[in-house]
Amino acid sequence: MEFFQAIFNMSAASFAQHMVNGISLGSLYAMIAIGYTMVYGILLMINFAHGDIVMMACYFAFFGITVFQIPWYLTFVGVIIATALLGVVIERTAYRPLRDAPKNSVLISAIGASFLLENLANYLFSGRPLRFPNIELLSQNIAIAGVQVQAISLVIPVVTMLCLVVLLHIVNHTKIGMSMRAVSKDYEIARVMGINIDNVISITFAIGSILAAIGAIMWGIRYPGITPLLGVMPGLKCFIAAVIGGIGNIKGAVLGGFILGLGEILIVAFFPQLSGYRDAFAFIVLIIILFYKPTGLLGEKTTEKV
Amino acid sequence: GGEKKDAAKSDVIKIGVFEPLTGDNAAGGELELRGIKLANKLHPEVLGKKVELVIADNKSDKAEAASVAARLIEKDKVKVIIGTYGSSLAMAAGNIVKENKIPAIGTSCTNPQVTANNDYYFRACFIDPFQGTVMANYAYKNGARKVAIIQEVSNDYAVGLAKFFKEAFVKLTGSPDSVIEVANYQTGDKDFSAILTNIKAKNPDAVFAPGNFTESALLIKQARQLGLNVPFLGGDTWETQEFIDVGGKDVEGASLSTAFDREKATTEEAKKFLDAYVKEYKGEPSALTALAYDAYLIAIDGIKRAGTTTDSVKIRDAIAQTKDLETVTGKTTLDKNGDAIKAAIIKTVKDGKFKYLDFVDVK
Amino acid sequence: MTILRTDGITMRFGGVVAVNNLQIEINEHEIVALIGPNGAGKTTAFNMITGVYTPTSGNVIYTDAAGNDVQITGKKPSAIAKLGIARTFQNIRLFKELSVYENVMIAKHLHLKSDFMSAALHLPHYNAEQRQAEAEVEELLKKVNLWDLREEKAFSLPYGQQRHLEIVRALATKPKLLLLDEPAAGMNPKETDELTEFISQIRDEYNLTIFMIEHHMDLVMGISDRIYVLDFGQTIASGTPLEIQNNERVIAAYLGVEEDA
Amino acid sequence: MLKVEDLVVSYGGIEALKGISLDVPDGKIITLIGANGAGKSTLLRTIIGLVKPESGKISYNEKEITALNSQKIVTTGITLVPEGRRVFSNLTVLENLKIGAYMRNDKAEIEKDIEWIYGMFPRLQERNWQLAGTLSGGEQQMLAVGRALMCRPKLIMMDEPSLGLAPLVIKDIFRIIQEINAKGMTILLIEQNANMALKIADWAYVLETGRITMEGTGKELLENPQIREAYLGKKKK
Amino acid sequence: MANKKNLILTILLLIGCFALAWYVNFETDSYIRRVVNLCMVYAIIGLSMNLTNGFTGQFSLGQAGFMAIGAYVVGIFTVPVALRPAVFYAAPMNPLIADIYMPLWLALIVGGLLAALVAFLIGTPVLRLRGDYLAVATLGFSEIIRIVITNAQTITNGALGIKDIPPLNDVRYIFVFTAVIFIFITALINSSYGRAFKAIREDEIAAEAMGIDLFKHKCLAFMISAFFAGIGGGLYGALLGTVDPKNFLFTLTYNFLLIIVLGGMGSITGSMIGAVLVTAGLEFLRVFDEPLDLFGMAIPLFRPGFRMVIFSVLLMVLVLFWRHGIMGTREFTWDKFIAFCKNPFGFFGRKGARKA
Ligand SMILES: Nc1ncnc2c1ncn2[C@@H]1O[C@H](COP(=O)(O)OP(=O)(O)OP(=O)(O)O)[C@@H](O)[C@H]1O
Ligand SMILES: Nc1ncnc2c1ncn2[C@@H]1O[C@H](COP(=O)(O)OP(=O)(O)OP(=O)(O)O)[C@@H](O)[C@H]1O
Ligand SMILES: [Mg+2]
Ligand SMILES: [Mg+2]
Repeated sequence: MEFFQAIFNMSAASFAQHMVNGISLGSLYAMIAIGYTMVYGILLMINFAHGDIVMMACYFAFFGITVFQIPWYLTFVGVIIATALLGVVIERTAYRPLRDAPKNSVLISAIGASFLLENLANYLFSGRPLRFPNIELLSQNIAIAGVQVQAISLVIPVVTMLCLVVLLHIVNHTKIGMSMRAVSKDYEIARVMGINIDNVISITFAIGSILAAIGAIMWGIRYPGITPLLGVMPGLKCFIAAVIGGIGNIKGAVLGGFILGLGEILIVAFFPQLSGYRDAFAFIVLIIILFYKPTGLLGEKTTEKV
Repeated sequence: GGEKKDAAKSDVIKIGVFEPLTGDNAAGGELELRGIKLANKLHPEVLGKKVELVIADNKSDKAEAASVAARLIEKDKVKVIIGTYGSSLAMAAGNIVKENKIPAIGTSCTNPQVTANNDYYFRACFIDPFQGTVMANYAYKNGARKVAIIQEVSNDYAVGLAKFFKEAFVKLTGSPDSVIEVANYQTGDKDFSAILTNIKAKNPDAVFAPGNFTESALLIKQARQLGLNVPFLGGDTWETQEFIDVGGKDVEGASLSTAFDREKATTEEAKKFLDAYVKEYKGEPSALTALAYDAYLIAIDGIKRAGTTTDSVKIRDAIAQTKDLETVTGKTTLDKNGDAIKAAIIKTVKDGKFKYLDFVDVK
Repeated sequence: MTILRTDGITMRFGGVVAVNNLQIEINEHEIVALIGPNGAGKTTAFNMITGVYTPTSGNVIYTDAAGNDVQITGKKPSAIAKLGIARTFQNIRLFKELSVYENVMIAKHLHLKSDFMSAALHLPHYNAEQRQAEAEVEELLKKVNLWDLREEKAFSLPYGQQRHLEIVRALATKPKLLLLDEPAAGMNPKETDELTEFISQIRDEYNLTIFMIEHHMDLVMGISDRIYVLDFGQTIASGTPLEIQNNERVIAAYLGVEEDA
Repeated sequence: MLKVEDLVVSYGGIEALKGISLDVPDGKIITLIGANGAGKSTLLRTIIGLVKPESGKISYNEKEITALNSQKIVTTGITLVPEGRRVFSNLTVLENLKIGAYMRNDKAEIEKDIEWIYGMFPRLQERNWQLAGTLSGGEQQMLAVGRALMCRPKLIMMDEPSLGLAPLVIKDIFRIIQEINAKGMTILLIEQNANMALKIADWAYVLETGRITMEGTGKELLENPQIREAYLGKKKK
Repeated sequence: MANKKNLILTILLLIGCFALAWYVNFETDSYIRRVVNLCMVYAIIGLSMNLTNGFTGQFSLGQAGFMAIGAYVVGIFTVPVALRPAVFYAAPMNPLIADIYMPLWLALIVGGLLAALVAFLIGTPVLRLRGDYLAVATLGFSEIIRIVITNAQTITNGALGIKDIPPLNDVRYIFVFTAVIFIFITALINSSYGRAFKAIREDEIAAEAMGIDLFKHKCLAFMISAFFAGIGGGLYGALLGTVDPKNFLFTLTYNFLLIIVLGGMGSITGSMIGAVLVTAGLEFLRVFDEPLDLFGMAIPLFRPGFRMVIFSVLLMVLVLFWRHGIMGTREFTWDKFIAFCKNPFGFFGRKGARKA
């Protein structure tokens, strides 16, 4: 009942505003969720450090623009490259040596990498928040029919969709994509096919980290505070988004991101008194979805053939 | 207690500094550490003994806080502890200082529970209820009749302030509807667009939004972006450079209550403090730094009046008697709970600086 | 007397009909084989009987120890195991990291009468049950010459012994009906012969009924009382080994023509 | 063309191969038989570089390949049909074949080879777009063989290709082995189905607990009473 | 025979430990007591987590939530009634519970039972999930528990937290809990149920075919785990003397994951070792946070935060070189210990070879 009341009481402008907010947040979640899913899809491993890679990318951007005064577009290119390298380095040092080890040790190594990035950032840059560089072009406000939109909010969904299309093409229709999928199932035999699995995995991490970097840049412009723990909550949320969609599935990650982003906004919009439970919403959606689809919305059914 | 064998002949007195230097609260911890170090520099001796600071990081984590407090007392043999930013961390140390009979002086832990039922915890700052009431009065005085509250529901500080703000404001207006909405968010949230859109639709005169400075700055930014152009009010946590850095021009006009301002810094001690601060760190000191400085002064004063550097119980008793001590934030007197009786200062952000606005004395 | 009957069971996976209206009847103390080309639906039939899959339609009826007919369609695998149906798997499914001994001891869990607390606290009546189980496991392991290897982890055994261990583990649940899914896969003819011997031996000793899937015709023809042949999920023939060997349809679909003798 | 000398392999202290030497001459079918756990699969895995030997030497066309990684070894023209099929279950049949040709860049030739495979296994052509994971066991085995052939190996090693297959399909597999051998491919075959394997083998080795205990032409071994006793079982008919 | 000898040795060891606990309690300072207590509390929670994750093979990350339940039961009911108005200063306590007081031991057990009950309720939707999906779902539930606690102001005092929990810094008290839980879990694991749990870990389908009811056993393991996590959480709360929702963030669970993986998943003694290593190790590393003067030169590297950097690096190095954890799935046994004493080198040589 309350729900309908809430809808009727809401003005069209407010509703439109909520939708815009939700789509913008949803596509940000989607963007970072894809990174999780990419890595999971290939290595069947939750890259706990992904959120922290996002955080590092924000610091890179800060140093590029604010400290070294490099023009923002150049900095962004640099950030993407540096983050990709960071991802590859993490893979080489923390995950590669454990390729034949039990899944749990890889998990701990991932948590360790995540701790390390956070602690290192804390140690090097201190816990005090920095401001993500202001880019007037992207952070300016545009009013469309009473709805206030930040320019970046218009850019985010477009970039996310673009990344989705490009990635789907890479994974499904290119040789490297095919080898990624092969490596994910059986890297021993993939090796026997002549695939250099180290390269394939590095490329996967590089792509995942590039997505993290793009996500970080958009995140930073939209929510411009940088702290060493910046990546923790988005990391968790986006990971959940990936799981909702079916972890390992790229389209699923995007779907999950949107469900989560829109849902979080709309629940507060329609049930303002529940705003304290907003974070619980993500988990409740997650659990409901997993209850009906134990491998997420688009995840492949893993009924083992007995 | 460790009053048995050692320490007696030593020519130093150790004071523990117990602050979050890493983790969520690191920023606050660092600002306070500045104040304590500065105070130590200006007042390096008491009763002819050198004061040695033992700095310990409580990592913004309760379990760590408890261990590290115990470590300060047992391993480092400190006689007084100063700290901390973050009330829950102070509470975690509460039992330990009580058990070991070592007095502790809180810097900016404003939750009333910190000193309640604990004879060994004192503090240099005012408490949440006072601050909430001050801001309600301020809002009312400036013509606000309909306000919205946005609180960081997982932050004890914000919840305390919001609660007392609401009570006071309703009393002032005489109408329970004068607080049109109490919205919540969690620490670490970055997106506030939904609650702000809701609040905008209800047209408040002002928004009271106590919380961490990062979250608050983002909140205000997003409010402006959504066209919610009413005054934002907050508490002393906002008074950091980072609040302005992150919030930029959007936080212009935001006002807050705090314990210290240059303009009201009339004591001798305050002048010394300001000079030293500018020399050491440049820029404007925040209230956190000033309060931490004061906490050190309270400790030193207590030791002096107790006339001992070894008997921590005597030191405690002396601290409890602190009266009209000249500190940076005015004359400090501790009440029977061990809380400082202090006036509040209201400031606003103007041209990227915190500017003095008003002064609210204790009734 | 029949011990197991399937009443037109059908299994669909999306569009694929893996098993179609299968009608099987097994009598007590028989050895019955299920053969057919790859992908015919044999394993799927086993999975329906043991509760791993719930049939899309049809019923499975089992005659329990007391002689009552019980519908076991769609029951949990664990409930079916408790009724006295045990199985092995096409791809060996031992508890790899556990010792040989533990593998078999686990099978004794379903007969445990003590409740959780008395087991956890090792109360006397639990200990008595435990000792009884230990004695039985010892006997079984000695029978297959695995007693000396009881401390080894299951995965470190050679393949043939793993197969034996899996059978013994199933036996330890004290089944009345034992389902074997390709017990001789990966064995050479010599080992297959030994297995044949072993199967008929345990049938007699434990008064079992055996239902098995196998592609080794020597084994199948050697010990089966009756054979069902499946193709595309449907029975294309059933009868004694001799009848099956000479059945044209079976030869065309499955056996092929024997080139040499 | 392939020469293995004194190969010792151990899994964490337990020796699976205790000094194996064998020769695989060009254009022949060589068969390895042996009981379960004798170390047959280990030998093939070591040759292809999935397992590193403790000592010993493997050379291919006079060049040592012992220390190379699998990916390098494969480029020299050796390939493996692994034990238990191991097709890429999340790839389609066609993609599985394409990935077999991963190291090749001659598009037109690849197309031709796919046709060739489909000619050999018409069943696969029917399932062109099906995900390999949903194929039946026999179909997966065909796919595994097809995939290996796609890299145009000079030496193809097969590990129990008939495991779990229906009698009819086993015959197909053996026919195809002979066919590709006739085309000039060298074959190193592991089989439990010793009867059939020895029948088509030019030369055969018997492996027992990590050692080669006997060798000879397929025919010789087939008639050897010891072998009959140990591996072939008593013939029923 | 051998059994009897081992039993006697074990009993002797326990008595020895108790004597040690006594000694620590009276002859050492409160800092050491605190660290020892924390080790034991972490060991309890590590053990509880190992039961689901290590022994039953269900990757669950809900420990922080169960701890929160236990800690809050202790927090709500052991604070002396007279002190409660001061604690619930912002919003008065719900009158239904405002006058209920429990002694600590009772609150611990109630907390454990409540956690187990919640585990039971959560188990139905969650335990059908596998692997990482289960992990995320349990983590989600633990966050939901925390968020509910944050919002239930009149019961939990919300973000303001509860303080004035009567302090517990008695090593013997916690030792008794630890020992009893340790013995119970050891006995459980060595019973038929323990084997059933391990069977589920190894292969669910085969376990079911052996007549093991998956849901019932998983749920049982999950509930026992929650029960002990609840008790551990309660002790944790009592040890700190104060609780607030931020204590129980999902990242807290990672600490215990760390403990059990370092110690060895599926090893009881491993969890104990892991707990000591992580807790005491972190304390030991504290020197890296303190300024270090070497030959009169201040080493700039040593400042707050450096300890955690070192800790993370050590952590990764440990898993890189000790991928099955310190104990793997093995346990400490007297026989192995004696063998080790007799021939330390041979002992390691053999085991090292096994592991690779
Ligand atoms: N879980 C499943 N999901 C989808 N298809 C399945 C599943 N299980 C079996 N199938 C399909 O059902 C058919 C029958 O499979 P089944 O495993 O019963 O064959 P089988 O007779 O045991 O063959 P084989 O002799 O090769 O083991 C096959 O086409 C298989 O792909
Ligand atoms: N990954 C491994 N770890 C430890 N031991 C292994 C491993 N793989 C094989 N072994 C052991 O090495 C020995 C040889 O195994 P291998 O698989 O090479 O035998 P095989 O002759 O191929 O047997 P099968 O006929 O069963 O395939 C066996 O004793 C086996 O238990
Ligand atoms: Mg089958
Ligand atoms: Mg093999």
